[in-house]
Amino acid sequence: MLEFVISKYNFWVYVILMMIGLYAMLAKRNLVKKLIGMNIFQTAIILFYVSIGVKKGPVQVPIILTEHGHVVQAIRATDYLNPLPHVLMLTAIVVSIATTGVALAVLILIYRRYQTLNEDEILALRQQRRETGA
Amino acid sequence: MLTRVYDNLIVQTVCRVMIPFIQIYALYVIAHGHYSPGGGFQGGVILTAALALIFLAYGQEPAARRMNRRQASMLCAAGVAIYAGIGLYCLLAGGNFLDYSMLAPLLHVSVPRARSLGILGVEVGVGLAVMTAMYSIILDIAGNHEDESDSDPESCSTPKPGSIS
Amino acid sequence: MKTIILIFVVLMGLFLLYGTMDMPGWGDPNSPASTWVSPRYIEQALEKTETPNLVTAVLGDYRGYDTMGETTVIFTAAIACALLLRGATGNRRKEDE
Amino acid sequence: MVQQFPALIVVIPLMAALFMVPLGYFNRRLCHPWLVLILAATSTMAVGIMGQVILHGPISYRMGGWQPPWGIEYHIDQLNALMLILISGSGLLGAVYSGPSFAREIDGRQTMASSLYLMMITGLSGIVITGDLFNVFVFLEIASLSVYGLIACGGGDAPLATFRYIIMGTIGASCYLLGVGYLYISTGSLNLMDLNRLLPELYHTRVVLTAGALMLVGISLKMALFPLHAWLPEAYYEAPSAVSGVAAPLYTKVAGYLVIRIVYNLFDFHFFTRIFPILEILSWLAIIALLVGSLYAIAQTDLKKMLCYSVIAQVGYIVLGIALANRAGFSGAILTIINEVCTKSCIFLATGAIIYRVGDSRIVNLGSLFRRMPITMLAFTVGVFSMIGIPPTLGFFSKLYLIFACLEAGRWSFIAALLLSTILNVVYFFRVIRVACFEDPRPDYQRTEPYPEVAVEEAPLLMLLPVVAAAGAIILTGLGSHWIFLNLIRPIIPAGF
Amino acid sequence: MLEHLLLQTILIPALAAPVIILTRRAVGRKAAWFARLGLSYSTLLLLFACLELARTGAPLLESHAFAGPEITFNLLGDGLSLPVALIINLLCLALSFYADHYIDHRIEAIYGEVDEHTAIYHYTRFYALFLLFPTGFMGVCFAANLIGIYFFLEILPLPLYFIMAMFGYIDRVRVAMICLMWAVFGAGFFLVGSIIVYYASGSFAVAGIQALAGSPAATWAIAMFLVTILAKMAMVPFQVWMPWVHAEHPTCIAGLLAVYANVAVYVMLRLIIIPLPADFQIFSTPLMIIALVTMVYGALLTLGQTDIKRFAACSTISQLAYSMLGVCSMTTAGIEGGMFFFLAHIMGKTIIFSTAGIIVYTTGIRDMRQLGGLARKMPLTTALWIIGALGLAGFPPMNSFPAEWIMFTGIFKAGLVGSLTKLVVAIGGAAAITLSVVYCFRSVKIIFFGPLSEQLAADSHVKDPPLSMSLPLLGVAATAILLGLWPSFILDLFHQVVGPLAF
Repeated sequence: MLEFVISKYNFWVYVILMMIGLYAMLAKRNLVKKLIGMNIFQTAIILFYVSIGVKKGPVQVPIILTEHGHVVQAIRATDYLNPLPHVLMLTAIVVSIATTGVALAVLILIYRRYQTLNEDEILALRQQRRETGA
Repeated sequence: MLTRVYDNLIVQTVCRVMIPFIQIYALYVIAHGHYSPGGGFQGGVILTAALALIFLAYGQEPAARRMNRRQASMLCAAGVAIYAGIGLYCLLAGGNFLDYSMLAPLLHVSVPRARSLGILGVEVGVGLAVMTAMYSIILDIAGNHEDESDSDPESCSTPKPGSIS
Repeated sequence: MKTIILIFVVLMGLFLLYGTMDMPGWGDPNSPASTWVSPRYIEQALEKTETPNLVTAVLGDYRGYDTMGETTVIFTAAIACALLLRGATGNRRKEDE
Repeated sequence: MVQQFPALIVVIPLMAALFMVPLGYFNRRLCHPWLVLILAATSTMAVGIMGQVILHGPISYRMGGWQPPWGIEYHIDQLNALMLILISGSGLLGAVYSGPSFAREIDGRQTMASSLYLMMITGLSGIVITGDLFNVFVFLEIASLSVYGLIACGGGDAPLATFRYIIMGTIGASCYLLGVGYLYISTGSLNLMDLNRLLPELYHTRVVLTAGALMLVGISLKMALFPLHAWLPEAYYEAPSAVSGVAAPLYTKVAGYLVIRIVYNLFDFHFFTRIFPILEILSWLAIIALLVGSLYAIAQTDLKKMLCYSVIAQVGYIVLGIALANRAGFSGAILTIINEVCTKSCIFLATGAIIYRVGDSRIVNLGSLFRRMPITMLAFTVGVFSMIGIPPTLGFFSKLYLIFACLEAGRWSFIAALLLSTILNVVYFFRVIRVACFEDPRPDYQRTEPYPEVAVEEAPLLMLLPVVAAAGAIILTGLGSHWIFLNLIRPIIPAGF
Repeated sequence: MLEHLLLQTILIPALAAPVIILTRRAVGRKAAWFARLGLSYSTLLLLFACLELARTGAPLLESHAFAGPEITFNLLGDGLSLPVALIINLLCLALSFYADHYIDHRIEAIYGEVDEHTAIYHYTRFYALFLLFPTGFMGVCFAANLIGIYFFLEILPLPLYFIMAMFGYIDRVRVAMICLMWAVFGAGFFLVGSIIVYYASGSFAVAGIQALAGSPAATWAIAMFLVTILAKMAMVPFQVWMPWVHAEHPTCIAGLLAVYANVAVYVMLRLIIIPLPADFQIFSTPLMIIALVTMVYGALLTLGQTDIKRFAACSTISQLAYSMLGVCSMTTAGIEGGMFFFLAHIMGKTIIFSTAGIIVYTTGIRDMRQLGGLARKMPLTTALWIIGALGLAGFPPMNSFPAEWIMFTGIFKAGLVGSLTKLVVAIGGAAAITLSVVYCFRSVKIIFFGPLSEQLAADSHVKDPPLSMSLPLLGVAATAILLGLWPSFILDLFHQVVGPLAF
């Protein structure tokens, strides 16, 4: 068990981080906190992916060493980190930012309409408006 | 409604000094993405940071004078269009979509070099798109929507009071 | 309610960890992720694209289509924000209900 | 040129969306014709792709000329081509419709809305055409972001509904992404065909099991399958008519398509029936969904909200077909997808036309609409018949296949549930028809909306045409259901049934 | 002209309906003539086909592709379906004339004084919907594919629903919904039954049902079909909807409603008894008991009615059970008699109901107790009602007399060679006829004889209706009498199909 924890602690970290985010998304009543939870949640996934790319040992970052356009040493796959997860995560980061941006815009609209960002207050307000409106 | 007064001399001066360096660095990050960590996205975000600094230090209007929302949207579209346009050119030249080797006859270079240049081209597109998109989002979210002198008079009717600033 | 959510979240976490039990250890150079698709990128990308930064090569060329999608995503976000916040006080439905 | 259609069908709407921004700043009136033009072109290309697939078999298209699994590959078979036709066809109807709808509901912001509309079509087409799991995620996000924006601009309580949608949608997409990550770490590949080849050796590992569950849960969230459905009704209810008229038919069905791909093409379905029997659970959830959705729909007093709950019920049909895992079930699921797209387009667009004229969609206010909007209501009735499953509409044939599937699987109780849900459908739809047909308009009804006073008469031509076209499609697909089965479904039925 | 004869009879009414809607602006009220002409034409076609069949004995077979090889649109016109279709079409034709005045009266009663444009709108709407009835009935008669029959059975409730909800009486919309729900309920079971057949035999063709013989699937399929048939026929556990529906609908479709319910007997014969006689044996006795119970129940219910429309409605319940009893007796004579009684009943019911409609139309009164002595003021109406009542009670020279005679011959035969229960049922059934005799003549006495109330005597509107209302009914009555005198025309045709079966 201990070995399992130690050899794979990257997974433990990402799971814990992800659950913090998920909890915030589901349990918090403030919409901004939910949004922050969403960011943590997405960050956890990014962490997970990036940790896939790691190789232990004498390994380079995935930039091939060149001098004046010539390769310094023979390229071996085991010498460099796996570039693919990084590529994927660059995309995922952008997606996360874009989502956050749209969510913030929506939050502004919500604030304009209800003058609050607390979900309970919003629901109460909406109920009240519905009763008076109908 | 809070009105902020943008008169902090120290901040403004530091920004004025910093911004050119930030922008140069951003261009470096984009252009040198082939050889070191970096690329269009990272460089584009740094460019946005420069614009955001202007926004923070001088306020919305001076920032919008440099680039307003309308220009930002159009440039953003242009950035994506550069990317997709390169892809489409490859398609029209007879290859598959985004097959940069089709650029080789156009540029008179070898196929691997054409691919490298193709990557550079799309990175520039990404950088432009990311910079303007982030800047546009910042203007929309953080702007107070009252000095909309730059925007389309048709599409922007009177702003609503009570928005956050 | 919060307790239920907490229990749910913990269960979800345990489920995810359960899935990781069969995964290769952290940094294992012989994991499938490091031995199937990616070696080809490392070995051939420089020759094929003249780009030493493999991340850029894969990002811009091998998976260039994903990156175009990424750029599109941020454009979409910008347009969505513009749609929502620019002149958002026009003719709105049910505004004063 | 024809062999480039797979790339163009995604890129053309994308480029058009980019061009929409300067075009709209130049003259906003040009946006609508441009939108229609582009979607007409896309529809033509979709039909072209379908023709090619039928004539020459599946198409493989390599992005950037890279060989899979290193590059991104399109692998297009009949199902992809079918989904493309549905998306671009429904998108075209919505585009024609969006002219008056946007002018009424979000006047002054047509430029951005039209641009986002094209982005939505881009995203959806991208999801259904690609053969790369991560690429699916990217396009899923394009489609989601654009629909978030389009829904939130509906005004009223739309932003709150959108925010919930964003939270749920992000959890769903992230679960999917995590599932893809689990698959990647255990195989090293992201290509669907490649994974299908690699995975069978790993079926007994815990990581693949978790990955399958995560992907299904993520897509179920996007699909609004029963316990995860809460976000959907409000979001589609608050959206502008043209948006709900396209999003409601398409989004849940594209998610249904993804479930089909995951269950049958990514994994072998035996994995889900023998090693990890999640299909059993899914089938029960589907049954609950179709009953609960119908019951909720009966409880509604607002037509548009009722339709939203009926979307949830219909998701149940699709999932049921998939989960029964036999020939008839597979065919039934695909037929239900086709039927749902046609029917929900027809009904939602007709409802939008009603709101456009009446200013309201509460059922009590729809009195004597058959008299005042005869063509719209006729098309609406055709849609209702298809929902209920009266031949010769496609709804009947899709239900028939589902019942065959239940028989083949020996699930008599499911047949009972299907018939019960049909009766519930009759109950809630005929309530609308009854009011529209036999009741007079309420004399004390006051327009509370900020709309200008308009006469309640037939909808404008641009709104009427799509509604009628969708109704025609329902009948045509119904009459051609056997052709669809022979040419589109039979070639892709997975081996092993 | 004679190619695709059966298809023509289905399509002509279906096509005439949109023509009416499209031309109503141009020709106004005359658009209804499209319906009448179309129905006349198809009636002539069917009459021709019947005569031809009687001469040659060769059934008509038409195959049309529909949705692939499984779900076809094959049509079969044999000795069973053609006469049934002929009589139904004749009734539709008669009612299309009868409805002319009546529907105007309903429009005025429901929608008040309306301008000509609105009146035409309602008027043509009625005729367009009305034409769905012949379409559906012809389809049910001729379809040789289970899905085809299902389709037409599903079509039938629609005009019923809409016409009832638009032109019916007080509680019309709610009652229309009840009717629709029962129809959907039945249709669901029918679909399940069809699917069982498909599952067991690999085809939806009616001819393929035989393949099920002897298997447990046959029993299940029969059970499913029977639920539909019992619900449609308002047999005892499912009878609740019938009095409601019959009481509230406009009387110009009353005869068709009786057909709608009674055509289930035909479906039962076609789908269950002919292909699966052995498997049906176990259902025979219980069904006969149910039929007897329904007969007695319906007759007693009728005796208790005071509402003139409910009177006719409740008698329908009782009369439907007769044909059920005959067909379930599983003897050649019983089946032929039962089917012939079906035809006799729908004709008699059309006459009675339409006459009731005339009475309501002229007097505006539905309560029989307030009527009386009308014979003096409305002699023709009285004659029509008496003819109808004779028909219901099974007196010569009406066609129900030979029908009951033959039918009970068959039923008694079944009772004598079969179990004691069947014999008891047969005796009970014969005894129950007396009940119908009683309620028929009671109604004649109450409505048309006795003292005339002052109010009615003073009302100048109370007189025989215009000829366009009574002539079609007289035509139906004449046909009924003709068939009563010459039953072999139809019975011979039936015998072509039923005779060769070994019972």
